[in-house]
Amino acid sequence: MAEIVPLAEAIGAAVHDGDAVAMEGFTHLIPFAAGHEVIRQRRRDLTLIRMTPDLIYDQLIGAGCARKLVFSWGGNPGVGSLHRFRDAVERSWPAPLEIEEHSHAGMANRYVAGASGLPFAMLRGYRGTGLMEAGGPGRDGPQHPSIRAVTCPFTGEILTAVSALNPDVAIVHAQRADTSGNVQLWGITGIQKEAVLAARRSVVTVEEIVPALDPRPDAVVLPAWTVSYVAAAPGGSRPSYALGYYDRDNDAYQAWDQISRDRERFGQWLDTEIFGAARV
Amino acid sequence: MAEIVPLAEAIGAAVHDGDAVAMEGFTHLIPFAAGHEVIRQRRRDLTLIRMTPDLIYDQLIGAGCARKLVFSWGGNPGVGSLHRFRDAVERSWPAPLEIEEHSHAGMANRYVAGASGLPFAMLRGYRGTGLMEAGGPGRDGPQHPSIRAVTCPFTGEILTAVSALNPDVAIVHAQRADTSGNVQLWGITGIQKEAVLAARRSVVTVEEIVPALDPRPDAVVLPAWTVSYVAAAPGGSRPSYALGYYDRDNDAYQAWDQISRDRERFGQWLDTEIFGAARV
Amino acid sequence: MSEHPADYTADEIMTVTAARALRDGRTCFVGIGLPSGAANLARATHAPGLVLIYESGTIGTKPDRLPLSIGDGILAETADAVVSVPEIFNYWLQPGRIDVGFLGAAQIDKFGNINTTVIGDYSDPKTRLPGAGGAPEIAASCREVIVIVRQTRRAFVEHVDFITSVGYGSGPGSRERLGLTGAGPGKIITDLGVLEPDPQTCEFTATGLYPGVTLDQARERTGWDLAAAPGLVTLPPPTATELAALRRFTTRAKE
Amino acid sequence: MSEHPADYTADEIMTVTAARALRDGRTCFVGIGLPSGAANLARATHAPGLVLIYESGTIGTKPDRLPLSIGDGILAETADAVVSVPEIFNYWLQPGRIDVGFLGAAQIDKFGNINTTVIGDYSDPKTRLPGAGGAPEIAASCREVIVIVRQTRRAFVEHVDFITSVGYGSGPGSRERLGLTGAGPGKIITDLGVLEPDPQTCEFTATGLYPGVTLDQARERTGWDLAAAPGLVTLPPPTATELAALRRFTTRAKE
Repeated sequence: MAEIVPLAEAIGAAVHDGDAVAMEGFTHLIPFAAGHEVIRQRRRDLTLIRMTPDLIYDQLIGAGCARKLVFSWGGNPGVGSLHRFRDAVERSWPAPLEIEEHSHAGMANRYVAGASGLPFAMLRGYRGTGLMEAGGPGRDGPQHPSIRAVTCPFTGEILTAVSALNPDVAIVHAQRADTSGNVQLWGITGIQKEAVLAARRSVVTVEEIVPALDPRPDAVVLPAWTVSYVAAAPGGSRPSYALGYYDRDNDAYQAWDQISRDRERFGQWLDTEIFGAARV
Repeated sequence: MAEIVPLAEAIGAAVHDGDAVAMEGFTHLIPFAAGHEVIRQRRRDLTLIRMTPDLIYDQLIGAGCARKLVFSWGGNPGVGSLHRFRDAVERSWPAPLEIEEHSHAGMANRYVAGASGLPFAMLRGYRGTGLMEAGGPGRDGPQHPSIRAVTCPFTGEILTAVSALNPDVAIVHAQRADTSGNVQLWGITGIQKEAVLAARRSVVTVEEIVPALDPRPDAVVLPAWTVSYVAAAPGGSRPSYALGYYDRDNDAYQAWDQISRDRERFGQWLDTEIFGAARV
Repeated sequence: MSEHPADYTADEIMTVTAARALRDGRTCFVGIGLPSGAANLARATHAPGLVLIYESGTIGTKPDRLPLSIGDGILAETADAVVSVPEIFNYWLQPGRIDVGFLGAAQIDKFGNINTTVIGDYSDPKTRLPGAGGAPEIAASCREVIVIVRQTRRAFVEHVDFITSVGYGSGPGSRERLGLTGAGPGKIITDLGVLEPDPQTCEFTATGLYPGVTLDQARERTGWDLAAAPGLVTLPPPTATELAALRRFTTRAKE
Repeated sequence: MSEHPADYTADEIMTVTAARALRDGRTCFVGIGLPSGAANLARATHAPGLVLIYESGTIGTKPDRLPLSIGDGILAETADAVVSVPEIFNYWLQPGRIDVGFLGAAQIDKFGNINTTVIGDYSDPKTRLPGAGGAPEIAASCREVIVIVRQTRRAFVEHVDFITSVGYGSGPGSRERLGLTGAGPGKIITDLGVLEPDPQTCEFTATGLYPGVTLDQARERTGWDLAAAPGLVTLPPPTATELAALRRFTTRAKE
């Protein structure tokens, strides 16, 4: 049953060193405030799971929180590269970053399997791609840890199996919760429901806590008994957006390209914006 | 792209003798008007697919339209037996009825596989039950045609596979369509989206055709390009219900118990209510 | 203490006894009929935070009258969330999120295996019953299962004609071998009392009888050699409060 | 006839050429950047009934300005339907419902195989690119694929460093052997013209060049031995109407 607590307390209770953490939100409702709190609490050795790492994981990787990244598209949408992610993969800075790489369809289905209590999901995907092997073409790498073939017992067709994702903790941002801890999000709802249902624990930050949730079109509701912690964090997905509350700050996405290109400049950003900022 | 046509024309074009037909609607929005039109057009040798056969398939079976029934729960909800269904299974009247039987979870996943372009779906289900074999316990029947075991390629766990359902035609009832043929239904939306997306052709009857669809909570929208025919059929799900339009006619469900018990009385009902009624 | 009115029906004492088995704050997968009555009664009395889930996809529903089908409009209109039928089975039931599942039965055996499919031979049945519905996966995946069924020799049989929903299979270890994640049936609630599985043998034994019911009567109406559990108790009859709440629901359902 | 203004950018003629490849009433799975510009331009000009689908789950979306990400609010607010990310891939893309998929590329080979993962060795990359996203399944399952990419020797290579999305694999028969249901890439649209696969060999050949572009220039910027298709044509430049419509979109996007 959801406990409504301050963000720092929620992160402190839910996220431990070494955890597998999924912060989701597909372009919309990215849980930046929660991610920053994880950096602020100096969590280490995390396995970071996310379809689109985006700026939020660029920041966590650059801050040295991550040991491993599980993902399907690691760019700055509409801008270009994630420089901290590239620096980690290409030059092991600030630490080597293990990667486990999928397509969107594969990652989405891994969460579906996790939410469904199944050990794997099945899809038409990956066949003929370098993703089938961990090491890419021309290299005798080990088999990809989470992709296998599976044969249809009716038709004999060969399909692709991906193993379930069951993170230790899922962190998402939503527009609202009610005072009982029932959570409501709407607009592009992405993979958040599956991430929360697949995870052992969950933290949901919200724009506001309201007495009661009114039904809305295209809304996903997570009942309070499926959520561990709810924390109010108004503006908590900036520079991403919260439909009905504020728009995406495209300038901030552009500006990140410069901030993140340079290790020193990134360090200053960390000091000022994360460690210098008051705790929520 | 959806054509908006009269119901008789939609059924005439979409439903042929020998077709596999799925009429869905989980308690809510059962497409009775369309089912009655299928009886009126005297379709034969249909494979009727439906999670909960309900009165609608009791009527089609009694009228001699069906060769086979694929289902998961064949009762009159809250009342008792489906007598025409029982008469067909127990006494082959008006004709023998082949049955292929599942659980709800299995049927739902068979539609999901069909809608997803996969040959099968996988679930934790059926294990230890008589449903695993076609013929039940203590009988050397053939293997169930649409249930198999599948092994997880990651954990070695044995799970249950069910084959995909891809009906020739799906028939559902919805609250509204717009003049372009986009369909909107809300409330308990059951398995209708999956049935339509899994089928080769589809007929959607609606309470009304409106100039534009306004977004609504808990709504499912089927874009016009996923539907073959849309037909206006106000009251088309009576004695089931259409949320926002009319309530379930529980008395009619009770009354059906008496009408359907007796072959002759059922025949009178057919003559009066179906063949005697004006074509829509 | 409330007084215990003498005139209550068998349905009423079964429903009240089932309601008492539901603890507040639990999640409960509800079928129609007596289970729905019991779950709604519990929510109206001692368990206001009980979360009711119906296989029609309605989660956390709070009807003020008893629905007549599992898909009545009132269930959608008062729900915390309404989801599709595949989602209710795949995301909500299958992973073992639901504490208690309620089932009925046409036949039940001493290991709590349930038949709702056929009486007689499957391919040439004496009586064709409705079939499985959501029951097999409720029986497999809910953390605990409660069965509500009237106790008769026809229903309480040595061997069911067809296993629609697995209880303890052929005894200890069966559920584990089959990979069923829930604990299995914890109680059979009948019009005579309550049966619970023996912790060693998984055989259902009488653990409670309603006032005025004897063990011999219960044995008479059971197709296996029914044992009395150590500490067999007389179960308390419905209180006036419980009966009033239950009757408010049933009256409203008929309006 | 509209006049053909001489001053248009490479992006503009690529976008216009791509838009012209989209027929009215088709369904189109759109990525961000040039594909999104082309699809929206087509809808604003000759194909008002084009159905735009983005991997964020927005189906039949009708933005009046170009979105900057595939998940902008405008896409949800103007959509016929918004669905979850698993649903968009499983129910909509995978079964082959979508007519046209648009992809970009960092590298592409003569069989239309695409790399957006790494330059250099996978485990010790020279340049780490964003990765797969939705591309592998778009390439596998859309009825047809259109690739938009600037033509350079660095991008148009004999062998890609990593196959992120399969075109024709190692040539005729590869897609069938892999069980890929869509027909594969039908066009590569570049800043020099259009390449299409030879029906026999599946190798991409030049089928059209923009005004003023020569086959030698195209060969110069291609890492394989680029053949001219029989009937190689000069492609018409953008019309004033097309440019005006496109510029209206791009201006609004910056507001």
